[in-house]
Formats: sequence, C-alpha cells, structure tokens
Amino acid sequence: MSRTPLDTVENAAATPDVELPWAELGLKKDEYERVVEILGRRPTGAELAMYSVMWSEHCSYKSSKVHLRQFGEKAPQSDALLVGIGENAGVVDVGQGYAVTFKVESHNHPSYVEPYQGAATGVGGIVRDIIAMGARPVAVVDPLRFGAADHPDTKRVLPGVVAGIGGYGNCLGLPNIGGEVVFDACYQGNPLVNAGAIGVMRHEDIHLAKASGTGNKVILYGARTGGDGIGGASILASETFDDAKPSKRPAVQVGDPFQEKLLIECTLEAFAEKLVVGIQDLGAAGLSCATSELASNGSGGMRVTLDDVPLRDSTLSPEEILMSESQERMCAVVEPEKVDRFLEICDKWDVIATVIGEVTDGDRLEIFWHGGKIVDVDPRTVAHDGPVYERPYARPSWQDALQADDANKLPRPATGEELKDQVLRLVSSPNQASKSWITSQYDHFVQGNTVLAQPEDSGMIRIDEETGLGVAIATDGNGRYAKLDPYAGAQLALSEAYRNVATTGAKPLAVSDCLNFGSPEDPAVMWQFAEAIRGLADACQQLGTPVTGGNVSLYNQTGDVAIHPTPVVAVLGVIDDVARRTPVAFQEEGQLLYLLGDTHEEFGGSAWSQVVHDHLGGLPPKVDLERERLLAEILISASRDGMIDSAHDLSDGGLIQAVVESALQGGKGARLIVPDGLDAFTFLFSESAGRAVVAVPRSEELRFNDMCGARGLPVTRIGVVDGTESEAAVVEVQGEFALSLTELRTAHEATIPALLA
Amino acid sequence: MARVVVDVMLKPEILDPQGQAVQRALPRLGFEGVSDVRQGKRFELEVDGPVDDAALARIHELAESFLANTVIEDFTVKVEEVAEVGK
Amino acid sequence: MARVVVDVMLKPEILDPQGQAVQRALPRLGFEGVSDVRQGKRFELEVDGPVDDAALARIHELAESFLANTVIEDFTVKVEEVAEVGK
Amino acid sequence: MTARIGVVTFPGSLDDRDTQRAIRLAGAEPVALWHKDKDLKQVDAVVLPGGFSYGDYLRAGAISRFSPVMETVIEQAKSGMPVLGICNGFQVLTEAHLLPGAMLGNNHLHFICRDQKLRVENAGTAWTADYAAGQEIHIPLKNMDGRYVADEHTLDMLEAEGRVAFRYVVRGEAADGCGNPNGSLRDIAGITNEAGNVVGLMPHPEHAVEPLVGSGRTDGLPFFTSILKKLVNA
Ligand SMILES: Nc1ncnc2c1ncn2[C@@H]1O[C@H](COP(=O)(O)OP(=O)(O)O)[C@@H](O)[C@H]1O
Ligand SMILES: [Mg+2]
Repeated sequence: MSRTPLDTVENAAATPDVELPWAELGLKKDEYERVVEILGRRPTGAELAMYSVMWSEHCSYKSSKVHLRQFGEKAPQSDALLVGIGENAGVVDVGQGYAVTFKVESHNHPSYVEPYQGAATGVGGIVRDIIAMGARPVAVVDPLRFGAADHPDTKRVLPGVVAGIGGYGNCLGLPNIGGEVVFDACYQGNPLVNAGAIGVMRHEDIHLAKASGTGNKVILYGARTGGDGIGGASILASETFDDAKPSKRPAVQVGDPFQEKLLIECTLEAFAEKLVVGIQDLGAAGLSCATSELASNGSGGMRVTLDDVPLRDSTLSPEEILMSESQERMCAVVEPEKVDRFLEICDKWDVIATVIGEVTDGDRLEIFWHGGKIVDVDPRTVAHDGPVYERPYARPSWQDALQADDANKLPRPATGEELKDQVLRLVSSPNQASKSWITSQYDHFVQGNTVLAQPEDSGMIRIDEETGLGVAIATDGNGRYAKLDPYAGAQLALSEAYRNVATTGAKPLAVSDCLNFGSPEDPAVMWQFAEAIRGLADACQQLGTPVTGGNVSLYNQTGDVAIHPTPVVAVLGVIDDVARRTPVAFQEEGQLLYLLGDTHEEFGGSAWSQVVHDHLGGLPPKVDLERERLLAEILISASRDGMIDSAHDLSDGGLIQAVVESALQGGKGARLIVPDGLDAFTFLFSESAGRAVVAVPRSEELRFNDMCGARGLPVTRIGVVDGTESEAAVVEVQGEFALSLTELRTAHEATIPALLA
Repeated sequence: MARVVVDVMLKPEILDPQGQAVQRALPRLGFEGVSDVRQGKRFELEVDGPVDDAALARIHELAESFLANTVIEDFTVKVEEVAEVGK
Repeated sequence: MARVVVDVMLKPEILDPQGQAVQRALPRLGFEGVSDVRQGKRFELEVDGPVDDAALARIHELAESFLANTVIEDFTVKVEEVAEVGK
Repeated sequence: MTARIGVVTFPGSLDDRDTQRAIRLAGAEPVALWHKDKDLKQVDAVVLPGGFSYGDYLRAGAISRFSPVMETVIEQAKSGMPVLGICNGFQVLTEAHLLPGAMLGNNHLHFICRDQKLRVENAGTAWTADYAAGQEIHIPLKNMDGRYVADEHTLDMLEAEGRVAFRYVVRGEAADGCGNPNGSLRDIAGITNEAGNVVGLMPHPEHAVEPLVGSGRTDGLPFFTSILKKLVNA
C-alpha cells in the first residue's frame, strides 16, 4: 500500500473518508466519533495517536474518575496542602519554609514481563514526577506484592524486581527507606510493583506543569527518543500508513539510571538559577502527554517541530515519536533570553537538550513534521476532556458467604506448647519474616540524612541540618482485609500507615495512594474499587489528612480472577526535631512495656488465620479513626517529651509479632504477662487496630500513665524488657512458654533467604 | 569436551546504556571512527560429551528460556573449536 | 562499515560467581552435562572505514587499556563478517 | 588556617555532598572539584567519593579514570598529595593503577548495604593516624562491586609491606556486621600505596560521622580528623 506523502491537517480535511485504525489503538467507536466531533473533521494519524494514548485508561482515568472525585470533595481543610490533586505530585508544607512532595505509582505489568527493567523504570518514572515539581528527590519506598513465596515464578519475579529497584534507586543516590513485601497466591500472575518517592524544596521553588508566556521556548532534554512502548502507534505507522516500516518496537523499556541522575542534577541547577517557567516529565504517553498538558495548563497555545526531537531510531514515524515512552526525558518551558544558559547547564552535565517549539498566543497545540502541520488541536480536549465512564458496579454475590465464614471460629491453640509452636510458625512465615535479604540490597545511607529506615515503622529523613526538621513516610495496605470488606480495608490501610508514622514520633500530614485492582469491566471489582475509595476518602476527612495525589492500576487479573483489592496508602508526616524520633528496637533492660489501645477477638483476615489455617473469611478488624487519632497524639507527645524509648505499632501478626521484632532489633529479651480479661491467644495474635507497644523508662512511668489516663487512652502494663541476646535472653509469656532470641532470630531471618537466595 | 558459546545482545531497538557510555567515552580517549557500540554478554559453556544436534537444540532452549530474556535480548549459539583461542 | 567484536572474559584463575550461578541453576532446569560456565562481556563496535591492520591494532590497544582490565580479564578482538548473523 | 580538602564530583557521584559534610564536621574546608577541570584549586588533599560514576557502566571506575581531573590527581598523588578513594573512588584508584588489584562484582551477585565491622590494620597512613592499629570499627558498606582481587604475588607483597589498611572482621555474629561481605581476597577492605598517602577502601566513613543519621555511629570521623591533623601540622 502506498502512502500518501504526509497525513497533514490539510490532508485530513480533504480526505474525510479515510478510515483510521482507531479500534486497534484502543479507542471505542463513540470515542472516535467524539474526536471527529471535537475536531470537526477526521483526525490525522498523529492526532489519533495523541487522543488514543491520552484517552487510555492509564492516562485518562476514565473508569476511576467519577470515584476519585471524592478525594477532592471530601478533602479535609488542611493548611498544609500547597498543591493538591491534579499536578505531577501534591505538595505539603512542613514548616520553616520547606515543602515536601511525594507520590506512589505502579509499574505492575511491565515488572511481570521483565522484572528488572519493569521495576527499575518504575522508580525512574516516580522520581521524575518529583523533580517536575521543583524538588530534590530525597528518598524512595517500594510497596511490593508477589505470588506465593514458594511458587517457582516468584523466584524469577522477586529477585529481578528487587534488583531493578535497587539497581535504579541506588544508582540515583536515593536512600530506600521503606516499603512492603507481601506474598499471596492472588498476585501470582499480577505482582504489584508500586514505587514511591519524596522530594524536598523551598516554598518558592514549587514548579508547575504549565506553558505560559508567548514566545517562551519548549525544550526537550534527556535521553534520545526511541521506539519504546508504542505498541498502538506502530500499528498506525505500519498498517495504515507505511507497510514497509520495521514493525519491531520494544514492548519493554530499558532504564538508564545514570542518565536520570544527570537529569536530576541539571534540572535542579536550572531551577536554582530560576531558568524554568514550567516543567513536565515524560512518562506514559511521552510527548503527547507533555505537550498537551503543558499547553492546556498554561495561558497560551504551543507550536512544536517534531523534526527537532533527537532520535535514537531514525525510522520512527511522527506518530511514534509522539507516543514514545522512552525513559529519562523532561520538557521545560524557558524564556528566550534564558535558553542559552539552560542549554549550557545541560551541556555541563552532558545532557542532550533541544528547543523543539514555543508557546504561542493562540490556544491551539500545533505540531509540524517535514514542514507540514500534522496536529492542530485544542490541547484541553486531549489532556482533560477524555471520556468518563460510569461503570456498573455491584456487591458480589459471594461477599456475604465470605464474611460469614468467621475466622474467630477457627480452632485455637490450647496449650502453652501449641502457642509457642504457632508463634514460631507466625514469625517465620514469609509475610511476617524479616525482609532484610531484600532491603539490604537497597542503599539507605546515601545523602547522609537517613534517620530511620527499614525495618522501622516508618522511614525518616532529616531535611534541615540546623534545626533537625524531618519528614517520615510509611506505606501500608492489606489486601486480605480489603477482600473481606473493601471499605474497611482501605480505612485500615490508612490507619496503619498513619499509626506507623506517629509511632516514630512524626505528625501525619497528608496521604498519597496507589489503588491496585482487577478489571473495571467486572462489576464486582468496580464495587470493590468504589468502596475502597469511599472508605479512604471518608477516613482521610475524619483524620484530617488530605489525599494529595496517587495512582490507579486496573486490570490486575489473570483471566477472570482478580487480585485481592489492594489499596496501598502512603502517609507523610513531619517531626520538628529528628533527635526525638522513636525507634522500634528495645533500648534498655528494665524498661516497662505498655500496650496502648483495646484488644478484641479479631482474627478475620489475620496473619494467624493465614499461616495456621490457610483461611480467609469473616470481617477485618473494626476501624476506629478517633482512637487512631488519639493514639497518634499520645505517641507523638510521648516521643517529644522523652517518655518512651521505643515503640512499635501492632498490625498483622498482632502483639507477639511486634514484641519479637522489637526484641530482635534491640538484641534484648522481654517478659510478658497476659493481662486480666484476656486469654493468652487473643492477647498474642489478635489484630485489633489502634494499638501500639511502647517501652517506658521507669522514671517516666507515672508521667506516661497520667498522660494516657488524662486523655482517655487505654493503657495496660504487659511486661518488661529483660536480658540481652549475648546472655541467652528470651521472649517469655509467663505461664505459657519462652523462646530464646537465638531461636526466634533463626526463625525470623532464615525464611526469605532460604526461599530466594 | 567442547565449548559452546552463547552470545546475548540487547535487541537493536532496545536502548543500551552501557554501550552508549562506552561509545561516548571513546573520543575522550582519542579514539574516533566508531559509530556505534553495543555491549552484551558472552557465556562459555564447557559441555561434556559430544555436541550433536540434540545437545545444541537443548542449549538453544536453555539460552531462550534462561540465559536471555527474549523480550529484550537476542542470542546466538555456536560451537567453538577446541583449539586455544589466541589473544 | 565493519563490525569488530571484542570479547572480554575473566582470567581463568579469577572466581566468576555469575558463571557459577548459571551453572548451579542448570540441573534445576533439567540440564545436565555442563561442567563449567563462564560469563563475560561482548562488545560490538561498528567501525567507519576499512578495518585494516592499523585499525585493528588501535582497537587492540583500546581493548587493552579500556574495554578490559587486564589485571583480571583477557580479551580477544575479531572482525565479524558483515553477513547477517543467524539466530 | 585550616586544610582544604577537595571532593571530586564525577557524573554519577553520589556521596560527594556527604563527604563534604564529613570534612566540614571534622573541621576542615571542603572544596568541590569538577571532573572536567584539571585544576585542583590548590587543595591539600583529595577525596574521590562513592557513587556510580558513569553508571558503573563498563566497569566501576573505568570511565571516570580517564577524566581530566584524574590526570592531575594521578600526577599529584605520585608526588605525595594525600588521596582517599571511598567505594567508587577506590574503584577509580585501582583502575588508574594508583593502587594495585581490581574490584569485581560481589560474590553473592547482589548489592549489599549494611553496617560493616572492620579492623584497622595500618594506622600509619595519612588517613588513618587517628586510629590505633588493630582497632575494630563499624563503617557502612554499600556497593555492588566490592570484591577485591589481586594475584597472589601482589597480595603477598601488600601483606609484607603492611599495605592492607583495613580488613573485614570475619569472626563474630553477622548481625554485628561481621563476615566477609563480598568475597574479597584475604578479607581486604582497603589498601594503601607504598608511601601511605593514597588510601582506598570500600566502606563509607562519611556515613559514620553523626550519631543521628546513617549508621548512628561516629567511627568514620577519624579518617577526616587524621588528614586534618596531618595537613595542619605539616
Ligand atoms: N520492599 C521493601 N522496601 C523497603 N522496605 C521494606 C520493604 N518491605 C518491607 N520493608 C520494611 O520492613 C519493615 C517491616 O515491614 P512491615 O512488616 O510491612 O511493616 P509494618 O507492619 O510496620 O507496616 C518496615 O520498615 C518496612 O518499611
Ligand atoms: Mg509497623
């Protein structure tokens, strides 16, 4: 088939009957008709390329938008929020003139296909979002989900993902300060690779993705553009327009962390010299996204000459260039008189930079190729006017049966010996075992400001050396809870991350999320999704922590079987002086152990029900957000006033899991007494929310009890820190059993290496 | 005993940051006239017994499923003469 | 334009954990009869102009001073036929 | 007058700012040096910091070794200027043949990050005078290519001449940072040249200078106070 010379706007207007492969590009018939209606003519190939990627689920949030709105509608009043949802990442005021930006994103599917590169480019993408706000990235986190720990494919996927996250993040010089590793058969064909990043800037340095100021130049800088991630566009290029083209276009992108490190440094240098008017990273949908978003968020239009884009592959068609998702690229808008200096800085860092266009005074986005105009659109229609679906949703028919299958009725251990055996099974189970085989592959020292890193309850970074101002972050999500009740599950994810931040002494300020679900075309999944958002938005409102941004990942399913609904929630907190942080590890023998909060018989979705009975049913623990808030206040006050020397929140695995972790990290034993009114099993394994264990120096006992009493937080003395590891210390539950730290350490630390090394 | 060599290279359309870094360094070393550098892996397998077609087919399969990730890499399998390789 | 290939392998006396990891994995993959695996690097250089002795000598020098670290690695340089390499 | 200590930034250097901070905390003046400049700005000593210069592509340190700044560093090091290579800096020093041997990938094939226990074997170098010989210290280790390799003859020579500056402590509990973390021959963590002015090691002393961050210990500070004293007393 011979190709018309160039599918220009003019040509499109003159040939209304030419059929374009809109279906192959993933557009629905009515979506295509909408494009024709917007343009008043058929789109050119290049325009079709842009609309099709920008209106994809991934870029347009067409299935999720109607629900995501609640994060805005229910947003609590917060003075801390400087930039909210809608920008590359939200920005939070943390005081002293500092602002922090943070966000979590998914790279699930690519990481299944090519674990190393998929995970690596996931880190690369989230870090560019952070730079695009004007911030210096200071840390990364990586919430991960894999299939069953002993499944052979987990041995392929996990080590690759971990090496990729480490390979990229370590090479960028970003400390990895937290994350999660969860195994469950439901993630077998759909591992979840979420990556989060935090950046810090001064208030005045906040940058936004908008192109303003007629005559300002649009500069593309970073890696050359190759044929990465343009499956759809190559159809466009080969079938309709030119059969002779090489059809080989990579489905997987390869990351170049070194290039990204240069990109960070040269961008920050340009920011410091105030050279940048607007900026956008190139991620999904590449130049299509960057140009249309920059133009539609700014005051004017934009003209771009595609011939000026530096290419890695000279055979690329203009449609492909527009859709390419080549990594490590950014787009900046710069005043004409500052262009030379901008290019100089890029040159200093050996970064290729090219002026590819300028801001115009119209309101059109015009793109040229070989002298012809191939795109002439209102950029808003590309970037913001995508389709919106009200997908049907319905509570699945099996939900009732699942909830009726009560975990509280499962057989419980009857003797001290059985309890001991189940404790060992719990702390050595893949989900509760030490993840240090994984986290020791991540640099947590680089940048010299890491105050807390894994396995602490939250990661903490010092952002001001003089005053000790710091920020903390924790990410959590329990798919088992969410499966039992997505509304409560999402709230429990928030509660846990909030609690983790407060446990280290930081005040929770804001939330980002990554919502991982199955297919939105399944009404049951859509119900889970809607419920989770409703739960999260309600809880954020009540806790006063606005959602500043996030990411939705749908279609995580194999055939008809969806993953557990997995809302991952990141909470950001601030601490005035990092010297006051509270670690997990027991510090000193003789300190008193207190349990904060109420313990009920709550085993639905618990680690115990999974490890001992391979069971998932019943209801998840009850949510009590007021209690979470009170607990957080107590933990923060206690840390600020030096009343506690260590603290650990209780979550999956319950009290015994937390005590064992604190003991192993501190190399100190503990003697526990089952409190009145509780049986040993419930005391040790229940997963009631809103709880923490703290170690209080004897000198502070009175003051601490008074504070809890005055504020109405239940506090129970449960034992004492006792013995050191070198002298054969134990974790003992009086009258039930004792386990030596050596035995516990082996159980806790040997599991993951044995499965993966 | 025979030596089978499996060369694994990134597919031509895939970015090769390592090769590029080498190429960009060449002019600084006073080395001109190299228009492209690609860096890949070379596996030398010492195989017991005869390397017949069946053995080669199995090594091919090994390369395809394990030594290379064919989503991003191509590979070649060849038998190397047993003679000592010159420097 | 011609392609020159530089193969770089660890010297035999140097421990090659990558090669060993491959070798250890083989039985698990149902693959017997490989007594040793070594993993090295392969560089493909696209050279402008003719690859005469002088050019080869320069590439040899490049390999010696840059592509390989001769404290730990050996290398070979060869010109590859321009013909398409089969899979 | 205090000492001026240069810290080179190569493209991909990561711990350059951290090293400057450590120098400042020790009381000396850190001076940023740029890889494209041959000029060392009249510093009294140079640190090549950690990181992934040029992405560690090809081999760790192999590309940086040819940068303009290294021409001067090599020349000056040979005439006695103190030079410390940390991690990637150590790799650059071996690639530049200022120190013998080579660095290879860790024997377990993973990046490793942990607080590592070391023994100071030579307290007579420009960078170790504030330690006592035989002293055991904890210094963070974080690298992919930390396996020190040299031929037997070179290793024997290093031992005979007392040029093994640091060794990994291998007896004791792994939880306490003991054990050879990467398969380095003879547990070597760091070495010095004959004159004692050039020292390279894999662990990162600049991340053990403040109690609040990094490893939470200050065992790395003596590197920077050693050189400061030497330079100020010189
Ligand atoms: N993939 C990971 N990357 C970094 N840190 C991780 C990862 N997985 C787990 N961690 C860390 O290990 C510790 C224990 O994890 P987890 O049990 O999930 O914590 P919690 O129950 O407090 O949320 C935490 O400090 C967490 O940040
Ligand atoms: Mg926790």
